[in-house]
Amino acid sequence: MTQQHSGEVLLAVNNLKTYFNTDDGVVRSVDGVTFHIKKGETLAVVGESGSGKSVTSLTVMRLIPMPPGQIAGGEILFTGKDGVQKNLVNVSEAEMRKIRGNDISMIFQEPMTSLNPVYTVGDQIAEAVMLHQGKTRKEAMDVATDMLRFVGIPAPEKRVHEYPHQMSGGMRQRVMIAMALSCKPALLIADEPTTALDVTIQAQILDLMRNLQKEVGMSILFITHNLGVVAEMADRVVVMYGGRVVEEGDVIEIFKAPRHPYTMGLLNSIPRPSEEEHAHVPGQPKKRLEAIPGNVPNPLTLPPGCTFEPRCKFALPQCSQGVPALEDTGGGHMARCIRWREFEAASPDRAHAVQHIGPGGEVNA
Amino acid sequence: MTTVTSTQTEKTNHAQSQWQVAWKQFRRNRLAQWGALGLILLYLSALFAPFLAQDSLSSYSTDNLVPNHPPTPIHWRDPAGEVSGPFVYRYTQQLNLDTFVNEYKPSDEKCPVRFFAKGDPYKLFGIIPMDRHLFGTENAECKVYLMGGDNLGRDFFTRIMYASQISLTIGVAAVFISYIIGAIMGSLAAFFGGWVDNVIMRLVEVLASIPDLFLIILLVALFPPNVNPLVRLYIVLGMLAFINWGGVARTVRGQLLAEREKDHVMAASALGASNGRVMFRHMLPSMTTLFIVNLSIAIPASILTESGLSFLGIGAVEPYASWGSLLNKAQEGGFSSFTDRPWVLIPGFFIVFTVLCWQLVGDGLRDAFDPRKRR
Amino acid sequence: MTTGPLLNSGPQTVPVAASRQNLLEVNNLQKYFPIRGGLMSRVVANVKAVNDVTFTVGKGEVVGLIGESGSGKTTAGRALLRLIEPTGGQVIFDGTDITRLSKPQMRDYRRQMQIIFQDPFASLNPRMTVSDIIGEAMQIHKLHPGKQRVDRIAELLQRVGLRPEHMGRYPHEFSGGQRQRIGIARALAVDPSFIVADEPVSALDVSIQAQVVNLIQDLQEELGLTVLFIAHDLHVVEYICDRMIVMYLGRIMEIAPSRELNRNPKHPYTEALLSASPIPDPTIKRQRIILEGDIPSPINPPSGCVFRTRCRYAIADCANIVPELREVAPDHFKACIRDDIL
Amino acid sequence: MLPFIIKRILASIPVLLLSSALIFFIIQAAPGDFLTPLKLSPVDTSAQVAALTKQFGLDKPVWQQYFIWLGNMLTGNLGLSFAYQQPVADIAFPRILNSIWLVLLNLVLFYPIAIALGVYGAVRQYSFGDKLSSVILYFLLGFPSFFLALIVIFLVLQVRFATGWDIPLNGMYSDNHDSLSAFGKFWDYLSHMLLPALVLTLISLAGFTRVLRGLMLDQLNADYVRTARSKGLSHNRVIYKHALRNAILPFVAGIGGLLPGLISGAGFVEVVFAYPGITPMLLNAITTQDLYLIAGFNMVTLFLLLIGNALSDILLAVVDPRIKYA
Amino acid sequence: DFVYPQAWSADPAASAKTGGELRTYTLSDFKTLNPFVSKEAESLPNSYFNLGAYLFTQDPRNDKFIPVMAASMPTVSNNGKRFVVKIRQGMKFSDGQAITADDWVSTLAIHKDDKVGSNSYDSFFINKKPVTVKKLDTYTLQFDFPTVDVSAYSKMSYTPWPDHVFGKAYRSGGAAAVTKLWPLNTPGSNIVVPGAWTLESFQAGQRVVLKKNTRFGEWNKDSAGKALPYLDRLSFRVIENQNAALAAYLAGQIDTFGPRNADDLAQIKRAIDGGNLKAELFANVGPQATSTWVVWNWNKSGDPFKQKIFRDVRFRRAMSHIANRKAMVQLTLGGLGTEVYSSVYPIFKNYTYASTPKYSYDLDQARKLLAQMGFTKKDKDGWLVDAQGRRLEFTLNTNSGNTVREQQGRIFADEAKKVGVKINFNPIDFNNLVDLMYEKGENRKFDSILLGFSGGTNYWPYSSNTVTCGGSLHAYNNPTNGACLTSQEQLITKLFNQGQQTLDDTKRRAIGEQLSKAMAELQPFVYLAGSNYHVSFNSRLGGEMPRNLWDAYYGSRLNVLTYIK
Ligand SMILES: Nc1ncnc2c1ncn2[C@@H]1O[C@H](COP(=O)(O)OP(=O)(O)OP(=O)(O)O)[C@@H](O)[C@H]1O
Ligand SMILES: Nc1ncnc2c1ncn2[C@@H]1O[C@H](COP(=O)(O)OP(=O)(O)OP(=O)(O)O)[C@@H](O)[C@H]1O
Ligand SMILES: [Mg+2]
Ligand SMILES: [Mg+2]
Repeated sequence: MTQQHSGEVLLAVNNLKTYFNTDDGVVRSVDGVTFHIKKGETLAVVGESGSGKSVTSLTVMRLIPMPPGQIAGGEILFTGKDGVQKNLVNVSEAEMRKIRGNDISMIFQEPMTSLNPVYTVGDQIAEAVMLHQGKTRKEAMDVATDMLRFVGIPAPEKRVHEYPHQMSGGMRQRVMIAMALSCKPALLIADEPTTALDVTIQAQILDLMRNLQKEVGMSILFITHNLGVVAEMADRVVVMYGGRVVEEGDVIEIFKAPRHPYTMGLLNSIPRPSEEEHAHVPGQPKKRLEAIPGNVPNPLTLPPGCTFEPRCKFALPQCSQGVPALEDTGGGHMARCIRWREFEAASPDRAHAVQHIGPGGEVNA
Repeated sequence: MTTVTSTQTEKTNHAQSQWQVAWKQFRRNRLAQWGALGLILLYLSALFAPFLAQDSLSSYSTDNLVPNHPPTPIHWRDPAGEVSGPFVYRYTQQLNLDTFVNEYKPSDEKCPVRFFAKGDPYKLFGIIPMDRHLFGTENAECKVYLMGGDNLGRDFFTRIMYASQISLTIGVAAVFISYIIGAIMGSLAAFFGGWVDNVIMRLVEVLASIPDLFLIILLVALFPPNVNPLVRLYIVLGMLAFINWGGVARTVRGQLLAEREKDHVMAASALGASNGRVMFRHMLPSMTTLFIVNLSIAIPASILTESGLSFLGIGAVEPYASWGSLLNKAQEGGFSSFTDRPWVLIPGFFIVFTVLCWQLVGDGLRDAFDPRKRR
Repeated sequence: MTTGPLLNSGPQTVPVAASRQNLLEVNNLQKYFPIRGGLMSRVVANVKAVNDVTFTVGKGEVVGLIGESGSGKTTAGRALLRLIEPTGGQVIFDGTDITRLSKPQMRDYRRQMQIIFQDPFASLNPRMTVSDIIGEAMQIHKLHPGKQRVDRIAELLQRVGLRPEHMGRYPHEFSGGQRQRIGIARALAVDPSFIVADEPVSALDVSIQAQVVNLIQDLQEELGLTVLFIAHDLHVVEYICDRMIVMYLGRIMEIAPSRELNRNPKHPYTEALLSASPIPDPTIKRQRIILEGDIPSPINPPSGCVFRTRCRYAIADCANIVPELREVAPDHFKACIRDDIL
Repeated sequence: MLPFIIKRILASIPVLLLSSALIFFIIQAAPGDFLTPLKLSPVDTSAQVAALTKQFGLDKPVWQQYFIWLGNMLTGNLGLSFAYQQPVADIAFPRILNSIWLVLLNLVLFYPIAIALGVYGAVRQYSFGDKLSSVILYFLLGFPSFFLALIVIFLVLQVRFATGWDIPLNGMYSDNHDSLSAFGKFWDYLSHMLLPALVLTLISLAGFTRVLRGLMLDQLNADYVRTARSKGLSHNRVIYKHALRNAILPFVAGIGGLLPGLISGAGFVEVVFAYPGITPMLLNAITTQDLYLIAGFNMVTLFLLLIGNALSDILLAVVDPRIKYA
Repeated sequence: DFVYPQAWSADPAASAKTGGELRTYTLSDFKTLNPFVSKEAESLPNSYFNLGAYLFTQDPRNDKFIPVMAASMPTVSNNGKRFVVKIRQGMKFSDGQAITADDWVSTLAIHKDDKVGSNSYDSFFINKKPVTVKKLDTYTLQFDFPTVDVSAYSKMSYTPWPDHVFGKAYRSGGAAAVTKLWPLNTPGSNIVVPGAWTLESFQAGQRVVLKKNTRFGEWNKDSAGKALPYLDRLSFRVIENQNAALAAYLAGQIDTFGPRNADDLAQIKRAIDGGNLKAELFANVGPQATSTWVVWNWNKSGDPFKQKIFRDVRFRRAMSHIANRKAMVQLTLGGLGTEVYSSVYPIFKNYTYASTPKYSYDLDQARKLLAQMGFTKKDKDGWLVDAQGRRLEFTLNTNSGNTVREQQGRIFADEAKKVGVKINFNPIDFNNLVDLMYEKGENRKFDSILLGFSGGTNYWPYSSNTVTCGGSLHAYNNPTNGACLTSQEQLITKLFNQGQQTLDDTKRRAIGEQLSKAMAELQPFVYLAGSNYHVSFNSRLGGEMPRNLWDAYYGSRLNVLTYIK
């Protein structure tokens, strides 16, 4: 999975803040998010529901409804097809429209509702082609047919004239992908593209995306909360919690040597059938999953310090004092925890070993 | 056992029922609040109509004929410039045979305006006998015509106040009745299904296929001729209700069928709840919001229908009046109602205002109960 | 290799869990949803949501029911509780065929059989407080009258990891995981012996999923509950289930003990399902079996083996023979005519 | 599609019979009949009343009259109007046509305004303009139609006096209509219908606009709108091509109701404007108990309702590809 | 032969211009073109196609019948029951065919066929015996009446319809063939008329244009010898709403308008004064031939107490005393109306007499009369009761939707309250009301009804069905056998029949005086008030009658003498 990338940064998000003014107060959905994507690379963003994954991606697309939304700060530096770097926070709406669908495309979680039910899929694909590439309707329809073929839809000449409701969920997601790729974007943002699909269909789609990326060479910002999918798709991973990036790093680093308690908790709370000790042997007491206690924080009443502090079993009193910095733990691996060094020391590559670090205490290794 | 307890302490001031949430939303809607205020004032004044009005429903003099008396200015200074209590002059009327317009001239006779003046006896709320009115001159020949008079010389303000009792209640009552009928029929259809459903729904279609107004006109003629005008009004009300229940039944049926599929309803049956319990505890309550919102939109519609009936002479008849029937009199007067006695148009603006208020409130309620807005 | 009849109509051999006594026996359960149309709203077709499903659940056992969306899991779960009337077949609960019971008789059985729903938002009446929701069951069955009831509700809340103060609140004030706990408390309120858990964690966040799975597991062990755990994620259920049933298009494909099923799937569908679930380990590389196409319509299921249209091992016979559920290893059943694979 | 429509129409036959019977029996149950006013004539008319009663079949039992009428109906004959002594179809049809023109013009005015306002209200939710337009719409909604019509006539008369412009006040065309050119004729019709159509539009605007606004709000939050935006489409294109098209769908389903609405909808406005539509004729027929005219008209309405429903099914299938007919 | 006298027009015949169009309106759509089918008072065939085509007509100067189509007044024989009429020669239908005796004969035959359902059917039967006509020769007719009849001239003056159209159809296809003729979509060229106007175009519900029948002008001339009518066209807008009609008149779109009340007058006056309308306005030209009244039901065997009261003449006189007619005129008719005390409307000046008693507004008198009946005490609510404590109370119905009647009833009830009579005033549906009143029997349902009649003739303003016992509108006393209850009723019936059979005007007027007195004393109907007749027309019209001839009976102008200035 780890390909050799040119190392050129396509998108750099620095200290991005997106707030929503609601009746009950200001929701800081994205509160100082920083990350970057290189050309041709797949960056996965994981995190719990409400952690700000979608808002981050929508902010990059400048599709946040304003009001109530508001970009409260930060920058989004993007180098488009024309090679000019722009700060997407500042560009005009007209310019942004040229970027959307052309330089950056997006596919969404709900394939069932993300397509307009009253237009044929061909129309919907051709629409963007006509807009961005100045093609005639007929040419654009040909492009649409080609794109459908490209994403593996059988009999595309026929399907191009069909309506979304005539297709299954997996097919619709393929149509979405075809639409997103129709203008050969430099960056594809995929917001949980397989969450609503069955595993067998999910496998089809993930397979498709991987193949397409190889062919087209675009970068992918892949948003999900399924760690299995992350493991399969990503080159690098950004872990978000409570509107902030809590950890960032190479996919293997993140899975093998997490430096943030939330990442560790997440990894522990999912079943790993491949690992012997997890499996249940008849006759013996069943094994248990390790759960992160507590609830996802209410975005209106985020804790003042580390947002994970109330659920963190390693929390120290100082954790609630101030927001910990996102520190580089070496090799581009970043973590937002004041105790990351202890975790690193305790276990160079196994998250599970960290269990013997006492709650709020010293490492008793 | 080791249960995972949620360690996070939630704020406890969040205990809000959906009513409280709705109320909070409603409170935010300025226009709706103005509408609600307007309605409260209207209904209060209707409740106290006999007290607010200076006369009884149909009070005029046949000695001193004052058809279409204009509004009388209330004076505070007598001609000498001295400040006195409020008073009005008595007016005399003359039909100008050149222009055919009634001309009114003030006479010298001053009639002091008193508050809590004695006047025609009435029963407040239909029970408390009283004879005090908010204001009045205690002189039948020399009244305060706040909003002018009608062609018999009856105080128009008084008529409007009494008319408000009919106009404001007939719409509400008709809608309530039609909702009750509709809810019952709709529930029966949804609950029993099969031929019951079929018959009820066909009936609804039949009712819907005949234009409303014609149906009412036809139906009203069916009823016994020699009934008291008030009973007649109730009959009209019943007819109004009768033609409208179809739509309600259809909605209720649809909603109930949808509701039946909901998980929490299924959960109740899984617990072994009886059909009645499922119906009344789990299915019908979910319709309260739908009802509240629809009611607030149906009521103004039926107020308008009533005025349409008055236009056809089917609404309130002498001595009773509704805003619609008063307005119809203005309509019969044609352009003279505009040029010679514009005050007869006032009932029209009461209708407009009431409908406006109801609509604003309806809008506010719809937004307040809108699940999209609840978080 | 079986050369069975063209259509399998006779009763299947009932696969019995080796050593346990059965609490629940489901025989040839069928649920068809009629599609009405035409002038007199005649039945023009049937959605064969559950078709000839036969399995058992032993006392105290946790059985997983897995399959893709639309495979009939929910329908099977509800039909065997008679929340929807089954079209055919038998459900024998504790020795009684409950499909023959009258409605009032059935009401008593409801105490013993409960259900937890997938959607924690829709399954709680938004107009009732938590204590109303949990108390309703006791009210219906006249359990714990008077003051005791409040105590019992508080106890239940604590048991599922909520606090008694939550009693007066409304569902919308809780997070998804908490609501699911309320749903569990409601099911427990009548002291059932059998619970159908219909995808209770699918709608929850990853970090919360584990909490709820653990909770159900604890309750099951402590109270000796028998559970039919419906899920679509193989990995999650493996933890909690003793045995698993794999469904596809209204039919059972395979039944086996969890570990056995995971390691040693005998049915091509199970094999594909397993290989399709991504493994959260970036270092592991696997050869994926990617199923072509989509799950067919249950109105017109393929003839013979319903899976044959997507099966890479399909042979001509698959279109003619409805495969029986056969025991291919101890306690391991599969519905596939080919023994030469896997 | 065609079999589906035929089935629908067949299924409506019971409704057709029931509602005609309902109308028939209600009229019959009410006191008086077509000849009642004749009885009031100071000249002795009893012999004539008796003769006419017989001639019109008013002496037969109600159910017999109904079946006679129904029998005629089946042969496509709506019966004779008592008052006109002419086939109901012949006299009602031109009036219905007039009403249809009026309501059509109303719709031509109504939809653009209502859609524009509805979309505006949704896009600029809670803005000052949104609030102002809703207050104005509700204000207009509150006017009983006959009242607003009279106000409009009065105002136009004043304008006429003040400016001398020949603004039509009533009727459907001018006296010199026949001598006009084709375009002149068209304009003549239009100018006569404009005011009543406008009154109709004003009073009915609120309902549709507010509902459309709500539906638009739903659609604007829909996922596919987000998709459309993410393709880089312009604001207007997203709103009018994508969102509006979906928001309008529920109304397409209601278009069937428009047809009978077309012929019975203009109501009191026709009366006050002395417009030769069907309402004045029908009100007249009801007061004079012109039985066959009323029942016949009702049948026409019903037929139109049926055709309308079938039509909206077809239309809905055209605009909403999700609809399929078994 | 008849020539339209100069005296019928205020303008000299020489000044009249030929041509132009008179634009007028109709409040209710014309419903038919067939003269035998039409049921309305005003219809195209019976008001316009036949205009000027009758044997005799009344001269507005003296109310006398004069020959029009007749060559001269008839020869009367058989004690006034036989009339031999010579008709003019040279008269033609619009299709050019001569009008001859055959046309009268076949027309009457059709009218008298009950299967046709002609509106004139009744007028050709007197006491169920038919009026007959015989053709003596092509230009001579002989009418035979079963009895002497005051309206003989009027009855003979029916319009002859072309025998070659209607007669032919009748002979071949009977009544059905006749009623099928001339449906609304008949083209004007197929209409054959004897009168001044024929059809040009017909747009149902919108506009009707009539054009001059040029053949009519061949036998109808003005005093200067010019062919009539002067106008080329007569157009009607159908404006089924009074306010809309007024608006059209004010806007100058129509030439004539019948103002109903002070409101209409004020609007017209305002428009004239404001220079927006050039029109003439004459208010209060005279009373209309109409009045409202209250009637009590004498046949209430189910409620002997009420029956006794209603049958008591003192009660009815008392009721007349409480009728505040002045207030009714002022308040309900806007001051422009006439108080009415008798069944003869004030417009029929020849039949109103000083000797007829009036029971005018006088509450004291009413109290006195009621006291005589035993109503001396009042109960705790202030209502009059008799010695047994029975309340003087009854219901008064009128038709709802008629504001004038509703308010007159209100005033009536409110005045009654002042003397302690409780009237439950209750407006009800019109059809219900008529059914109540029309009912025959010993125990009829209603107590009292407020309604109005209109119409009548100026040579004998009584009609048998209201005046004579057994008449269908003898609403106060209508038992099953139709017998009179009191001697006064018998007297009234007798006087009516006498008058009805008296051809001599002076003698008839004398009988009328007795009849009027008898009726007034009995007060079976208590008459209230009637509106006044106003005239307004656009100044471009000429040819109206001299001002002194105007009244609600004859109107203000003759259609054929009207011209555009
Ligand atoms: N229009 C909005 N108004 C107010 N708050 C919003 C709005 N959109 C998003 N939010 C808030 O922003 C926060 C982040 O939401 P976001 O959708 O980015 O979460 P996510 O990480 O994508 O979650 P999921 O996995 O459920 O998609 C949430 O708390 C949400 O309530
Ligand atoms: N009430 C119903 N009427 C008609 N068809 C139904 C009904 N309920 C379910 N079905 C159909 O029955 C089939 C099985 O549905 P079911 O809900 O049992 O599947 P499931 O396995 O629970 O899927 P999921 O994972 O999506 O919950 C589906 O094709 C579904 O469309
Ligand atoms: Mg998201
Ligand atoms: Mg399911």
